[in-house]
Amino acid sequence: MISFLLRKLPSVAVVALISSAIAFILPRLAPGDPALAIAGSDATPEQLAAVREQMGLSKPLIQQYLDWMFGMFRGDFGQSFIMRRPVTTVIGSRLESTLELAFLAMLLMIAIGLVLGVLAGSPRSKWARVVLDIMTTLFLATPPFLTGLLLILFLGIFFPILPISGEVGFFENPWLALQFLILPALALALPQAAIVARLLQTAMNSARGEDYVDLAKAKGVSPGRITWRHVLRNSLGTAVVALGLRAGDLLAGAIVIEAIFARNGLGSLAVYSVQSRDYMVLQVLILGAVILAVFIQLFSEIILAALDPRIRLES
Amino acid sequence: MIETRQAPATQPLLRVEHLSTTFDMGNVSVRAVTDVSFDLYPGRVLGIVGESGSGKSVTARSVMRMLRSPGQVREGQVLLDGEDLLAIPEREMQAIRGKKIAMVFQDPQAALNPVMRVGDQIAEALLVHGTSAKEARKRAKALLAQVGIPDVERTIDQFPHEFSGGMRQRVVIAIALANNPTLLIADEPTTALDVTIQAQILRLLAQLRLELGISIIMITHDMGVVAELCDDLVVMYGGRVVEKGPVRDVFASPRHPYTAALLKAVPRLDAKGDEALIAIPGSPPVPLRLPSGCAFHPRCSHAIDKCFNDTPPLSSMGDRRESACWVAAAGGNVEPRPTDEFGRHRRQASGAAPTLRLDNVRTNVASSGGLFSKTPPVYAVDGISLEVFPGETLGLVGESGCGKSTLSRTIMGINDVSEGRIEVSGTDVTSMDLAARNLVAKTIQYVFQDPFASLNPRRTIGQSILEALEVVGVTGAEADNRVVALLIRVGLSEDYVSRYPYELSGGQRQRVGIARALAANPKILICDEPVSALDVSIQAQIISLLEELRDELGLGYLFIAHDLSVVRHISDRVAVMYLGRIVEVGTAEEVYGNPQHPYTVALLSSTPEPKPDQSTEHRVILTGDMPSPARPPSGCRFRTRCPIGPAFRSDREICNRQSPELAATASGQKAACHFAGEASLARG
Amino acid sequence: MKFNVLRTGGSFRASLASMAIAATLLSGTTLAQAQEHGGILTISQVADAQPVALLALRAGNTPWIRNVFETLTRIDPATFQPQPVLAESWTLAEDGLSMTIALRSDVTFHSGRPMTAEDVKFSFETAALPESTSQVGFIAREFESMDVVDDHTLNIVFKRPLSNVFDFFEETYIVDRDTYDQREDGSQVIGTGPYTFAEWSPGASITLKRYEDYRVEDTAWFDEIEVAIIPDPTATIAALRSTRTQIATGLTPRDTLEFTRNPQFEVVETGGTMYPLGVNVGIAPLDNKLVRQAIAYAVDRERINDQVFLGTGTVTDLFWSPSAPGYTDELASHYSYDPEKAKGLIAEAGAEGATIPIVVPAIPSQRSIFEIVQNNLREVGLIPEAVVLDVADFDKRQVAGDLGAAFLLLHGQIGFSSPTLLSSLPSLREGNPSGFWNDDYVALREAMLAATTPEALGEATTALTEYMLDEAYSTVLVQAPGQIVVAAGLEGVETSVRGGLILAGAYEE
Amino acid sequence: MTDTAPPNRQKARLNPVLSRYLQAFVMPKGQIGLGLVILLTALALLAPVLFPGGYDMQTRDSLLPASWAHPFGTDELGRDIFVRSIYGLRTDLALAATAVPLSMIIGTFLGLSGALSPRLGSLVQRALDIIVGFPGLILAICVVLVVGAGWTALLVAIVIGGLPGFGRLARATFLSQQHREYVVAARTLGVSNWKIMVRHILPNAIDPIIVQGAVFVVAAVFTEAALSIVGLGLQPPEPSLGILLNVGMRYITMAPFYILGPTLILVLLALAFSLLADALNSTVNRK
Repeated sequence: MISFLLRKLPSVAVVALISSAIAFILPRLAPGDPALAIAGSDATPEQLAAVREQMGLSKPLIQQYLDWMFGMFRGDFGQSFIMRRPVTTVIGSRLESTLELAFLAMLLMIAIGLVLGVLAGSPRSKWARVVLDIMTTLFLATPPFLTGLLLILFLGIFFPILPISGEVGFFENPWLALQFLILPALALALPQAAIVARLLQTAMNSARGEDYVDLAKAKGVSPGRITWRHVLRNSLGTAVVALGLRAGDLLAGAIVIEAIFARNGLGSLAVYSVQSRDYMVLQVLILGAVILAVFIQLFSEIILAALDPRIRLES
Repeated sequence: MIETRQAPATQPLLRVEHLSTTFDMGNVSVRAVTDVSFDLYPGRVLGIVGESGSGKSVTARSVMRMLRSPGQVREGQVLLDGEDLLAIPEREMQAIRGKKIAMVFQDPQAALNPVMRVGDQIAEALLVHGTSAKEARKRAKALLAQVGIPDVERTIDQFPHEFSGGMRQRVVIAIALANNPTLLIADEPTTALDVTIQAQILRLLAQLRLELGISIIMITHDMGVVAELCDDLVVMYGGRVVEKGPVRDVFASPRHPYTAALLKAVPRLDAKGDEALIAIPGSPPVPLRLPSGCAFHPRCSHAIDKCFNDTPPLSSMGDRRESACWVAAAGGNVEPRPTDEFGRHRRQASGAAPTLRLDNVRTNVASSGGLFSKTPPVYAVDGISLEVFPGETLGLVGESGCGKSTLSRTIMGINDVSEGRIEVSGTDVTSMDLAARNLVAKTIQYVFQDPFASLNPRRTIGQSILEALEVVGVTGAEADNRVVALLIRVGLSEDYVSRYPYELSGGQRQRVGIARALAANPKILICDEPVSALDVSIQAQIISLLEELRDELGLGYLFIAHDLSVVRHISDRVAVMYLGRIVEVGTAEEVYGNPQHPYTVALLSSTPEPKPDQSTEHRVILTGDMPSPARPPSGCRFRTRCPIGPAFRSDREICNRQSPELAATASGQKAACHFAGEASLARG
Repeated sequence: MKFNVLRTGGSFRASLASMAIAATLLSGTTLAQAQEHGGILTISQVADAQPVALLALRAGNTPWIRNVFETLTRIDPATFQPQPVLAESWTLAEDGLSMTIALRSDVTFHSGRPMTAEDVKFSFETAALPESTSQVGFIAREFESMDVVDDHTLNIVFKRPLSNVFDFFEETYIVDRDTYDQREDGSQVIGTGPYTFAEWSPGASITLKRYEDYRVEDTAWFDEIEVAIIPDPTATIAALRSTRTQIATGLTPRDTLEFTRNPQFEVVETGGTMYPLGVNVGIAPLDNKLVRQAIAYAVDRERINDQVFLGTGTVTDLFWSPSAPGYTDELASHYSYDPEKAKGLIAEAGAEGATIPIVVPAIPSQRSIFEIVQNNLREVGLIPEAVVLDVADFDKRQVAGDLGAAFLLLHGQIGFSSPTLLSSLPSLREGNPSGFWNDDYVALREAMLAATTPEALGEATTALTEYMLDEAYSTVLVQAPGQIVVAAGLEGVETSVRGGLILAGAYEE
Repeated sequence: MTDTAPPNRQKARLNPVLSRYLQAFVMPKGQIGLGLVILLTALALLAPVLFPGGYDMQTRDSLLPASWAHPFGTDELGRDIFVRSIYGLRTDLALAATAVPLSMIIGTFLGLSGALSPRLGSLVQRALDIIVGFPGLILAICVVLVVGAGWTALLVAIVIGGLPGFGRLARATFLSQQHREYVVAARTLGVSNWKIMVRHILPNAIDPIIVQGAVFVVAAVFTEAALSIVGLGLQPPEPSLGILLNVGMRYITMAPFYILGPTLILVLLALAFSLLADALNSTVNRK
């Protein structure tokens, strides 16, 4: 596994390098000026110019890029233009909120996805199958923000059971924190869970047609044992790949979900950074997201190899 | 044949009576099996023979009550020791499956759960029938040893993918034997295996029958396998039993035109090569559209009016023989009439320049690896030299993995040549640049193994052939005419131009594949297992077509196949390939008549022949499997399995050190063996 | 909205004044303080703190900054008269060209160092620098010199009489010159107020702690003030309802509507934003005064106030505060909704069917205002087109004065005196996006700046206002107050003239 | 020699590809999906006929609750939210109808580019991988900022957002097809790479791509809505479902129907295309 990771390292580095260049240049292509967030909208042009100078924005772009890159090798990810402290500190302070959301959403996604998938992929009455089918189709159809809105409307407004916006740190007050977390996490998890469930169902159905299931049956194995030992076990790989892919989507969805549920996580930090043109924060966030996506991919490959003895970790 | 065949016991172990199975597809009900009855007596091997769609596998699954949805047994009884398996609840059936009846499947690769250790898979068969886990593991080890898996302590905890195909089939058999069943149903257990491995498995089955007294139902399409292993025979066609009887008797005098034709359509290993095959016209019926009356009548050369409308019943034809044929019932002759026969004559190399010449070609098939990583080379083709002359057929024989397909792909430029050179019509095309590619494409064409895969399902037959014409610059009305001419040339009609591949049978598709290959007027066709995906009765048609075309158009063939009888039938010269190298090459008569390399001997000796009562005692059956080309053995590549090599004769250490050169032998052909000619065929 | 500012005037003033009085009364009695002194006060604000811009007005600073920092004087929201804070007294010279300020001698920074005249001088000089981005910095640039007479006396010489110097004092916090350059990351935000700036988690919260050595003992009632940064109004409302927040700032009338009817809360209207519609006088057909006037007549300001601000705003076409000298209702309603007149003017100018691109920042309230304006202009035969710009893009172009033909702006500067507004408002100052700058305008502005008495200022204001209304290059649509919700039980909450929360006298019942 | 063809010739000799897609509408899923799509499209197309007053009929009746006259109530400027939702649907469908095919075509081509040159193919794949790694909304926001808010920007953002999805599918097909015997057969015949891509690989990529297309319609509307929430959607006063949701969010406690209405329409839209995709998917895979 170590050697697998080592072998992957160069291509990860290439991806990171290219991404860093895009993450650096793309936000800067947009009109606007980070100095404005400091200078204010009613600043005079000379005030703005003075702030720009102070922020080092008048340096050539190449130099800014190289400063950033070399800084990162020394562990210095740069200073937020707006918040005037290390980007790592800024991101660190928002990490908890997003991690809590992502963690709970991930748990829900895995739990709901696997349960739905296994139920739908097992031979049962037509009626149950139709109900499950409708459920997955519905979840599949509604993207996270719609699910979020519906949850807000029904569980927050019409039947005010749960708080609809804001947050409380989990370690401050776990019970209250969970109340705030449950709706956004559900909103994020449901559509993804539906995708996982659907893929698992398909994988199980196709595994059911395999000869080894016939052989198991010919051995006299009971249907339940066939489902668990043979069908599900062989379909888990698909589920893992799906989960890996979905994990990325989960993070992307978190941006909108955080906006809708007014959570102060990395997603809202990213949006705020775009709006205030805090390039220093934004470029690290983008780069981080790309690298995270790559690692999730690698991670799911490793799990896949662990699940399926046929797969060896090669390039 | 193992002489343990006593007269049948009075009480059959398994009695299948009037079994009918249907598949309900929406509003149509397809009869896959109709009114099938047979008996299996204890300790005997019953062969069920038939082509695809004959209902032989459905019959087996009906017995096991393991029909895939929407299959359903409509009628009949399956009596195991007098108990009707079709009448008991599923839970009881579960207890019988694996305990009293066990099954072995065709594809051992697919039949083992890839993510479960083999030991656990064997143990599972015991666990579900009430054995303790500890006991089950002990028994699993014993079973593995019994089926001939070496180094059980280690291999028991391996995964199926770490086993070779033959070893996997042994594991499947071990699973089947776990609970000492009285009946073993083997569904084409050797079809997916190579000849040498097939011989191992057949020997194992025969041995088990002998030692354990187990009864076997052997489902196969291969008359050779039947002749070698079975006592009794059931021939199925179109979902019905058409002939039944002791193997010896049926082979000696078939009482159904289909059985008779089938026996004649298979090329024989011992044939001189100049007699024509008698092909059965048409193709086997699909269960959805069975012909009226006798299902075989559209292909039968003896059909009388009655055959068109009335289904013949199975009627007794003397001592334990039954046949379902109006003609036979009336005492008529059922031997096939030679239709349009081609007198074959061998051509000798005419001294003309070879159209294709390979000189010491090596091909690396290792993937190129990532951006920064280097993978060690794997030579699937490792120093091959051969020549194909105009109008001549060079047969290339070898088991799967020997590199024969890589070789053909290298010639076509799909794989890059790592070393050596390829000449086409005297021009060096090794570089495969544009000009070379064009020359290759014009001179050499390819006929693929799988006619299902080699035609684009979304393009009509006409479009597929037009494309080939377009490449050589034939367009417009001329091209359309050529398409029709080509179709007619391969025995199809103009109608096929606008059809899609799915509307054609396998044989028809292969004809299209040949037509497409002929579009560019090539001088050589590379035929890569062109008949192995086809039903036995169709194979003869395609072989005859190929021979016809060769004689008419003066084509040269590089004919690649694993089936030695087919190669013998069509080839002028034969090359035997093992692990990327040619081990023997010579005329068909030389190689088949007096093989010099021990591998050739083993191949020939392993091939089951449709002749009952042939002794199998002195067979040369290889042990083990072909090593991976990534890690070829030092010295002679065959030494690890060679019956006369250092594995058996420790003094022959030269084989470990030195790779033998392909050199002329006393009997004329060339062989690459330090002790050429030592091993020989011992035919009974 | 970027700014969250108080406006002066309106009915809320009385309530604030009475609260202030109550606070004064209570602060005299030590009874309440002795009882429940301590605890944590929780406040919410929408924007993050910007300690880097201490000397500029920022939405993220207004709720807390006046409790950490103090100014020389504070304008009384009731009387508009400067009241002493850090300055004990001040004397303006007869000619109005210099001022001598006597500072309190008992003031210490949170670092423990006594505040001296040098600190005041440093603060003023810093505010005058462009990088301070102070909106009132331009006033300090009219200082000829500043002399530190002694530790507690500062003498300032003006270049010319400065009627708005108290606007400068009001907005310029006295900062600690030793630590000013370490303020940016919030590690050293050192002032003289009753609370210290203890901790800042960007985007999350600010913690203020009682300054134990404040010059008046027990001024700070609470041990701690926790300022939560909640950008989303819905979340703010939820926090209020669940009492996780006791004071919510930065809300809009729509958000606070439900609290006006709830006895558990008090809604305080404080500060606010003016929303002008500007046009570029250099771009046809807006170079025609008649078209500009027509546009001003065409807009239904009442409807904007009702539908966008739920009737909480002041319908006016003027930039000035209603309490400013020279502000008259007649002038304020000069451009009352009159589509017929607008049509006539457009016909007269021959501009029927002219396309008017209007630049709008991507802010929900601006979008709504635009939709009404667009509807209104269509009615009178013009074709308005939206050009929505991202806020950062919009701001950049506003600073550069480059917003195209027409534009909807917003200025959170309510509370400044009219002369200050002349130079601080991007819509009015030199380089304004209307491209409006001529000798008549300059002369009228100068007259207003030169006025030293309220009467003179009133006259000059009226003259300039009439000229501006006639030219119609930028007319206000509505002045809307910001909203603060205070939970019941919390007394003594004060606000500054421009909306800063003053919690020195706040206590819990 | 006469080898009889299995007599399974189709009654109507339609293009088998087309007839296969039509089979999707035989199953109930497909019928409901198609029905919904037709209903919604008809509503959108006929909006100017059904509601000739247009989407910007401002009145003084702000934020009326839902009633028969105004099924979803009125918005802050007194406009009927139902009418605006239908016009919003019109906007979104128009956007999707433009962006989805564009993204599909470009993405498919990019994914298949490996058929022209393996190096180009893996290069494109890398590029698409990077796009995938980008946080989706941030990429869209940057694109909109660079292009300038409005229809074009939305279009570009949606198209780019869809590229990796289509590209990966097309590439997966390419990778699985390139070693298929009929592709190899064409290559041995000497057919050019370009023709192999168009004739042999593309037709096999179309099935999954069409299914993905139906799925992506929902994603396209999602992108529009998400951008609107950040304030970078379409220009006022033209409504889109995203803008309605964005503004409606601000009135969620006062007028829940403001948001419920457009949400329901979006759910219907999403359901319609999801069912359609599902039905297509199962017919396509049935083969």
